[in-house]
Amino acid sequence: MITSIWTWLTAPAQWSGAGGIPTRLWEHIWACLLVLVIAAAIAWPLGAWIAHAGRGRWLISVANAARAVPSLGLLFAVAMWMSGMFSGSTLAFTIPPTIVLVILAIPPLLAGAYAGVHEVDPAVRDAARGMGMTGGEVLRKVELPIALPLILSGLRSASLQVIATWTIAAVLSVGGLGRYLIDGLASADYAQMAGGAVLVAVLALLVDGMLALLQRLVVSPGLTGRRRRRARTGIPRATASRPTA
Amino acid sequence: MIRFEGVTKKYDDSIAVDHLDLEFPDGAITCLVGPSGCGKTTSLRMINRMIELTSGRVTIDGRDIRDQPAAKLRRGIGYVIQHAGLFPHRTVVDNVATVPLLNGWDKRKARARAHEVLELVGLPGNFASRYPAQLSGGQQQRVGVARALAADPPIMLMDEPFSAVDPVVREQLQDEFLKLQGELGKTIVFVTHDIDEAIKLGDQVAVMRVGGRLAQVAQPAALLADPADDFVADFVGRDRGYRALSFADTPSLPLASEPTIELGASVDQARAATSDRWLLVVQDGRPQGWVEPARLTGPIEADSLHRGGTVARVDGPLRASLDAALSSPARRGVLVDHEGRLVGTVRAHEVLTAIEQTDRPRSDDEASGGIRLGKERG
Amino acid sequence: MIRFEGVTKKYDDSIAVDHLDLEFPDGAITCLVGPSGCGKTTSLRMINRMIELTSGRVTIDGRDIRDQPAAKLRRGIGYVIQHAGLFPHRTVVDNVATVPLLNGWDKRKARARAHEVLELVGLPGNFASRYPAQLSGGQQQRVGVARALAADPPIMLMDEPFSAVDPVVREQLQDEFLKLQGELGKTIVFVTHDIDEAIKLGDQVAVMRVGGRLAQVAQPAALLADPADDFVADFVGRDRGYRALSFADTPSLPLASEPTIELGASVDQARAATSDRWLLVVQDGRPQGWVEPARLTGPIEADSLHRGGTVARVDGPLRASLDAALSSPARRGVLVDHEGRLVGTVRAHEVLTAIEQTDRPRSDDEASGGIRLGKERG
Amino acid sequence: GGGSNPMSSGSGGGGNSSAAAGTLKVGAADFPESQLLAAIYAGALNAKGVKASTGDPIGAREVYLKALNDGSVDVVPEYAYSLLTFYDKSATQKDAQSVATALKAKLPAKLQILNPAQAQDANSVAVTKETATKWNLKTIADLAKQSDKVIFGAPPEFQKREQGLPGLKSAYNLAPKTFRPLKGNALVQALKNGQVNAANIFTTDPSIKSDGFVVLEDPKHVFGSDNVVPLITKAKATPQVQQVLNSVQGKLTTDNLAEMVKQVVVDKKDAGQVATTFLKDNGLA
Amino acid sequence: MNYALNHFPEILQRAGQHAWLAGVPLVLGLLIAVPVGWLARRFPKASPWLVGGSGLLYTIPSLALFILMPLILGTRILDPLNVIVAMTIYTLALLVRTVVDGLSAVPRDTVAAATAMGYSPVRRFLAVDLPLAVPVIAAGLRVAAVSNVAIVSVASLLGIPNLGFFLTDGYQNYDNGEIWTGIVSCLILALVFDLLIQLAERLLTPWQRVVHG
Ligand SMILES: Nc1ncnc2c1ncn2[C@@H]1O[C@H](COP(=O)(O)OP(=O)(O)OP(=O)(O)O)[C@@H](O)[C@H]1O
Ligand SMILES: Nc1ncnc2c1ncn2[C@@H]1O[C@H](COP(=O)(O)OP(=O)(O)OP(=O)(O)O)[C@@H](O)[C@H]1O
Ligand SMILES: [Mg+2]
Ligand SMILES: [Mg+2]
Repeated sequence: MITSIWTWLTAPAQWSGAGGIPTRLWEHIWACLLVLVIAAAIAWPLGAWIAHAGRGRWLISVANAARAVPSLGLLFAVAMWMSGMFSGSTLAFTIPPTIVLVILAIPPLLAGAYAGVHEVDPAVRDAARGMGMTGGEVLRKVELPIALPLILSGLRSASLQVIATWTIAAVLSVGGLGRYLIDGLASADYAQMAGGAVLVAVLALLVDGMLALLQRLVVSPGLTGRRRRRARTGIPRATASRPTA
Repeated sequence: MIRFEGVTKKYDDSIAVDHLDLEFPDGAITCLVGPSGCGKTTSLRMINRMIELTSGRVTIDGRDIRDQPAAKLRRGIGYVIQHAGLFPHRTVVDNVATVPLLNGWDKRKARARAHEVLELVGLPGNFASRYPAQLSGGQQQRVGVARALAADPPIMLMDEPFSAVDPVVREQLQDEFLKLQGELGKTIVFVTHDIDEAIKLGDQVAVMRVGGRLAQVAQPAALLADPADDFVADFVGRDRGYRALSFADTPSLPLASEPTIELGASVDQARAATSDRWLLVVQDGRPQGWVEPARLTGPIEADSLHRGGTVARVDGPLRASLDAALSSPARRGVLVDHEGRLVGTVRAHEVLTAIEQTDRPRSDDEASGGIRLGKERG
Repeated sequence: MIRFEGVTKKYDDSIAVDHLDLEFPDGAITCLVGPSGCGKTTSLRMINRMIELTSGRVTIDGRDIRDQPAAKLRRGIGYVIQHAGLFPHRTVVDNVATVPLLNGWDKRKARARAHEVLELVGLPGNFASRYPAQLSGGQQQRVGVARALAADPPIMLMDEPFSAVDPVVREQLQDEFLKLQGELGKTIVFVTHDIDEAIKLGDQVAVMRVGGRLAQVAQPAALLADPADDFVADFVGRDRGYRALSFADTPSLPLASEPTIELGASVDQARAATSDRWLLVVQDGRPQGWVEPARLTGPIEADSLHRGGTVARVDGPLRASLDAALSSPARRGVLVDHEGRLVGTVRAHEVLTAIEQTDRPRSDDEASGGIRLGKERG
Repeated sequence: GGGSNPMSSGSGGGGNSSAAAGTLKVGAADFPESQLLAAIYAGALNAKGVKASTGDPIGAREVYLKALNDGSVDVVPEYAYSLLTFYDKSATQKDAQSVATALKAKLPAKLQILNPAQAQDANSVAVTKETATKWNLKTIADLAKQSDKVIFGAPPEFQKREQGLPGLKSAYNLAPKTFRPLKGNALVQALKNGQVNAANIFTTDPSIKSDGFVVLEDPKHVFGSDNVVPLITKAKATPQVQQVLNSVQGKLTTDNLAEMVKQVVVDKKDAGQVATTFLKDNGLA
Repeated sequence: MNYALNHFPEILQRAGQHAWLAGVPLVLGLLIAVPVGWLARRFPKASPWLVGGSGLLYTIPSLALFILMPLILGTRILDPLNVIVAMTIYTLALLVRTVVDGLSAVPRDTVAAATAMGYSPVRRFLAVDLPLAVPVIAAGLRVAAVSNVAIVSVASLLGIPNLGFFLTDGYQNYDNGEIWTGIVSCLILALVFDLLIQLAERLLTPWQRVVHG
C-alpha cells in the first residue's frame, strides 16, 4: 500500500496540469489563506474588544457553542441556500464553502483573542493605566503584545481546522487537495485518496510548524518559558481553542 | 501638597472611604495603614483617578485633580503596586522607559534615563536587558520603583510595594527606599498594612479603620507614645515604649572610656589590660567583641570572641544605645562613631536617665501642629 | 532522638546540605533557621526520606531511617507544610483521618480520632464536614497540624507552617502550638526563616548558612546573648539585648503602689487623688490609661485617656516590664496580675537593676551542656 | 460489537459487518434510484421471508464493489452495460441480451448477476434548452465542437470511466474546458443555473422532463443500454433469493422506475414507502 | 421540521449510532490518555514528546484519517471500527495534553503532603492526583466530546451510518429540512454529551461546588 501511495505521489502526471499536485496545493493554500484573513479581520478585533470592554461576553459563549455544528452540514446547508445566487458563475462553487469556513474559523480566533487579552494580569493593566496610558494605548502597547501567545495559538487551531475542512469542502466541487480524497473515494482509487490524505496531513503539519516558528519569532521572550527563572505553575492551557473538523 | 477634603467613595453596597480629610505634605512620606479592607488602596487610587471619588474633593497644590484629563494627570504621578505589575513582554529597561516614551521623549533619551534610574535603585546594568520573569521578587520591586521614578514625577503613590517579598529583602528595600527618598525628596503616599513598615518609613502615619474612616494621623513617634484610642493602640502593638526610643532626639550620653585590646594580643597582654571581668577587643579602633581575660587560654582570636553585644552609633537613636548596654556581657554598651570606631561605653542606667530627660512627644501638641519634615533615619 | 551524622545532600550542580551533624532531642522543639536556600527544607525532608541523602546517616532512636520502606517510615512521622497542603477534595475530617486510614484503621475509628484531634487544635466540630476551601488560612493551618497529629506520631516535621498567614493569626497559632506541645511533648523539627519565630518556639535553635552548613546550634537565649560569629549575629538581628529579656528569669521587682482614680470621676476627684503630674485611671481595678489632672476640663472619659503605656504581667518577662516603664508617660510601668488587675508600678531603673541581677547565659556553658527541655514560655 | 452496540440492532445497520448472521445486506450506490431499487429488493425479500436489510448509500461503483467483495454488503442493484464496461473497457456489445452474456463471462468468480429487468436507465449528456439552441446541438459530436467552452458537470468517477470522459474523448473528441465534480441534485441545479453547461444525467432523471433538459444523441454508443440487474455474491444467492429477486426484475419497467424516481426526488416521498407501494401494486408483497 | 417529525425513529436510531461512534472513543481515549499523562508527568524529559506527539495527530484531517484507517488496520471499508479508532486518536490528541495540564494543576504542596503521609506512588496517584485533576480533565473531555460529535458526521461520506447521513442525503436530495435535521440532531447530541460530562464532573468533585457556592 505504501508503495502504491508512493507511486501515486511520484508519478509525473501528478505534478502537472489542472489536476496536478502543485495546482491543487496552491488552490488549497490560497483558499485557506483567504478564509483566515477574513475570519481574523472579524474575530480578532471583536475578541479583543470584548475582553477589553468586558461587554458582549455571550458572543464568546455563542462562538464556542458553534464549534459543535458539524461542518459538513453547514457546508451543504449554505451551498443549497446559495445555489441559485450566482447563476452562470463559478463563484457559486467557491463562495459557500468560503463563508462556511469563515464561520468555522471565527470561534478559535475569537477565543484566542479574547482569552489572550482577558488573561492579562490585572496588575499589569492597572500599572499601565496608572502610568497614564489611554485605553487605546493600554490595548496596543500592553494587552495585545501580552495576548499574542494565545492569539497565535488560536490562529494555529483555526488554520488546522480550515485546512482540514477545506478538504471536506471538495464535496462542493471546489479545488484543493480534498479533490484527491473525494474523487479517489468516488472511483475507489485508494492510492489517490491515501496520497491526498498524506498531502493534507503534511500541509497541516507544515503550516502548524511555521506558525509555531512565527510564534517564537514575534512573541516576546519575556512571555515564553524560554527565559524563565522558575517553572511556571501549572496553569491549564486554554484547551478550549481546538479545531473540530 | 495633596489634600483630601471630605472625600467619600461609595460602592453600590458599601462605603469604602468615608469623609476623609487628610493632607500629604510635600517632600514627605505619608503612610496609610489599617486593617484589610479599610480603604487604603481606594484612597490612594483616588489620587490618580484610577478610582473616581463619589463626593468631596482632592487637590494637588490647590488644583482639583479633575481639572485635567486622567491620563495626563497620571503621567505626572508615579505609581508602584504590590506585585510591581511589570510588563512581562518588555525588558527591564523598556519597562522603565515607558513613561518617558509616553511623554514623547525619543527612544534614546528615554533609555538613557531608564539606565540612570535603574542605577539609582541599585540594579546593575546587566539587568537592563532581562525580562521581568528573570528577576527575583525583590529585583522586580526595584524595577517597579524605577519605572515609577523614571519621569521624575513630584508625587509617588505606592501600594504595599514591598509586601510580596520576604522579610530580609523587604528590610533591604525599605532602607534603600529611605536613602533614595533622602536624595529625591518626593511627595510620597505609601500604603501598607504593616505598622512597623509605616513607622519606619513614614514622616507621617495615617491609621484608618474599617469603614474608611481616619483613626489617627500623627508622626510615628507620637503614634507610639500616644495612640488615640484602643483600636490604634492595639494596631500599633507591643513594645511601643522601646520602639518609640527610635525617635527620641539623641541627647549627649555620659561616655566612659573603655580599656581595649587588639585582636591577636596574648593572654598576658589581655590580663594586664583590665581589672574588669570583661575586656573589649578592637581592631583598627573598631570593636570586635568581648573576651574574659581570666578564661583565655591563648592569643585572642576571632573565634574566641563573645559577640553578644550590639554596637550603637553615638549619634544614633537611644534605642540602639540602650540595646547595646543591655546586650553587652560587660553591661557596658559600646558606642562608635560614623566610621565604626570606638568612642566609649555607656551603662544602661545612664541611657535610661538620658531617656527620662528627653521630652516625651505630646499627642495634643502634635495633632494640631504641622508635620516636621525630613525624618531622622535611625 | 533524631540524629544527623555527617549528612550531605548534593544536587547536580550544588550542595544543598553539607556534612550536617545535629541532634534533635526527644520531646523538644528544634528550630532550623537560616536565609533562603540554606538547606532547611532539604534537611527536614531528608528525615522522612522525601529527599534521599547523598552521604552520611540519619538515625531515629539509633535506627537508620533507610532500614524501613519510605512509605512506612513516613506514616510514623507527622509533616506540616507552609500552605497546609490539605487535600482540597476531601472534607476536613477526612483530611485528618488520612494517616489512620492508611495505617489500616477502620473508617469509624479513624473519623472518631480525627474529631478528637480537631478539637485538640481548637476547631469546633462543625468544621469537620467542610472542605478546605471553606476555611480561613489560619484554620487551614490548624487542620494541617491536626492531620499530622492524627496518627499520634512521636515526631513532627514542620516546614514554615505559619508563614502563609498574617502576623496576628500567626502569633495566635504559635501560642496555641506551644500550648499543645506542652501537653503532647512531641519531638518536633520546625523550619522557619523568621528568627523571631525560632526564638519564640524553639527549645533549641539551629542556624544554618547558605551552602548548607551549620552556623550555630544553641538555646534561644544563648543565641541572642552570644552569637557564634558575625553571620549569626547579623541574622539574629538588632535589639538582641532587649529581645533576650524575654528569656530572663523573672525576679521579684520592687513594686510601688500607685494612686488611681476610677473612670468617670470628676476633675476635682482627680486633682485630689495625686500630687503627681500623671494619674492612673482604672475600672474594676484594671488600668485603662493615664490622665493629667491639671489639664482635665471635665469628668474622666475614655476619650481623654492617654493610652501610650503598655501593661505588663507581674510574673511576665522583664522585657514587658521594661517596656511598660519606658512607654508610660508617667515613667512608671504598670504591672498587673493574671486577671489584668493593677498590682503596682515599677520604674525603668528598677527593672534595669533587676535585669543586672539576673545571670546572663554563658555561651561556653551552654554550647557544651545538654539542652534543658520544657521551654519556659514567657 | 457487543450487545450494547446500537448499530447491531435495527434495520439501518445494513452496511454493518456485525448485522445478524443470515440477514441479506442490500447495498446501494449514492444516488436516489439505486437506493430505491435497494429498498424494493429488500422489501420483496422480507415479504417472502428472507431477512434483508438496507444500509446507507455507499458511494460509486468503485466503492460498493469493494464492499461487496469484502462482504460488507451481499447484493446491490446494478446496471448491466456500465458494469460490463467497468470490467471490460473495450466491450462492444450493445443489446441487452449480449451484454448480459458478456457480463457473466467477465464477472469475478465470487459474484453473479440475476435476470436483467426490462427497465433501462442509461447515462447521458444533457444540456439546457437554451444551450442546445444557442450552440445548435443535437448530438454529442456537436457539443465536442464547442469543447473549449464546455463546463462539464458529472460525478467525480466520470473522469476516469470508460462510460465517461475517456469514452467521450475517444469517440467524439469531446474535451471539456472545465470539469466540475458534482452529483445528484446539485448537478441538476448547477446545470439549471448555468454554472455548468453540460452534464452527465441519468435518462430516468425526472429533471429532464421537469426542467426541459435536452439529452444529446449518442450515435457512437459511448453509453450503452443499461438494464437494471441485481449483482449478488454467489454464496448468498440461494434459489429462494434468486427467485424473489427475479420476480421483482420481471416487474421493473423503464416507465415505472422513472415514475418512482420522480416520486422520491421531486415529490420528496420516502424511498421505502415508494418501494412498498410498488411491491403491493405488483403483487410482490 | 416536517422531515424531523416524519423520521423520528430513524433520527433516534442514527443518534444512537452517532453517540456510539463519538462516545466509545471518548472513553477509550480517556483510558489511554490517563496513563500516558501519568508517564509524561513521571518522566519530564519524555513529556514534550508525548504531549507534542499526540497533539500532532490532531493535524491530520478527519476525512484523511478515516480513509487511511482501513489501510492501517486492515479492516473492511465499512467497518465502524475505522471510525472508532480514528476518533480515539483525535480524543487522545486532545486529552493527553489535558491530563498533563490537569495533573500539573494539582498543588505541589498537596502532593508533597500526600507523599509525606506515606502514600505509595500508585495509591497517591489514584487517591489524590487524579481526583484533583478531574475539573481540568472534564473541561478537556467536553471539548473532545463536542468535537467528536461534529467529526463523526464526516464518516457518512464513506457510508458509515450516523447522523451525518441526513447531511449527505439531504444534500443529494436538496432537502433543506433533512440537512437541518442532521445539523440540529448533531447539536443536541453534542449538548447531551456536554451535560453528561458536566454531571459526571459534579458528582466526582463535590468540593468544587462548595467553593463556588
Ligand atoms: N469595585 C468594588 N466594588 C465594591 N466594593 C469594593 C470595590 N473595591 C473595593 N471595595 C470595597 O471597598 C473597601 C475598601 O477596599 P480597599 O481595597 O481600599 O481596602 P484596602 O485597605 O486597600 O485593603 P487591603 O489591605 O486588603 O488591600 C473594601 O471593603 C472593599 O471590599
Ligand atoms: N531539586 C533540586 N535540584 C537542584 N537544586 C536544588 C533542588 N532542590 C533544592 N535545591 C537547592 O538546594 C538548596 C537548598 O534548598 P532548600 O529548599 O533546602 O532551602 P531552604 O533553606 O528551605 O530555603 P527557603 O527558605 O527558600 O525555603 C538551594 O540552593 C536550592 O536551590
Ligand atoms: Mg489594598
Ligand atoms: Mg524551604
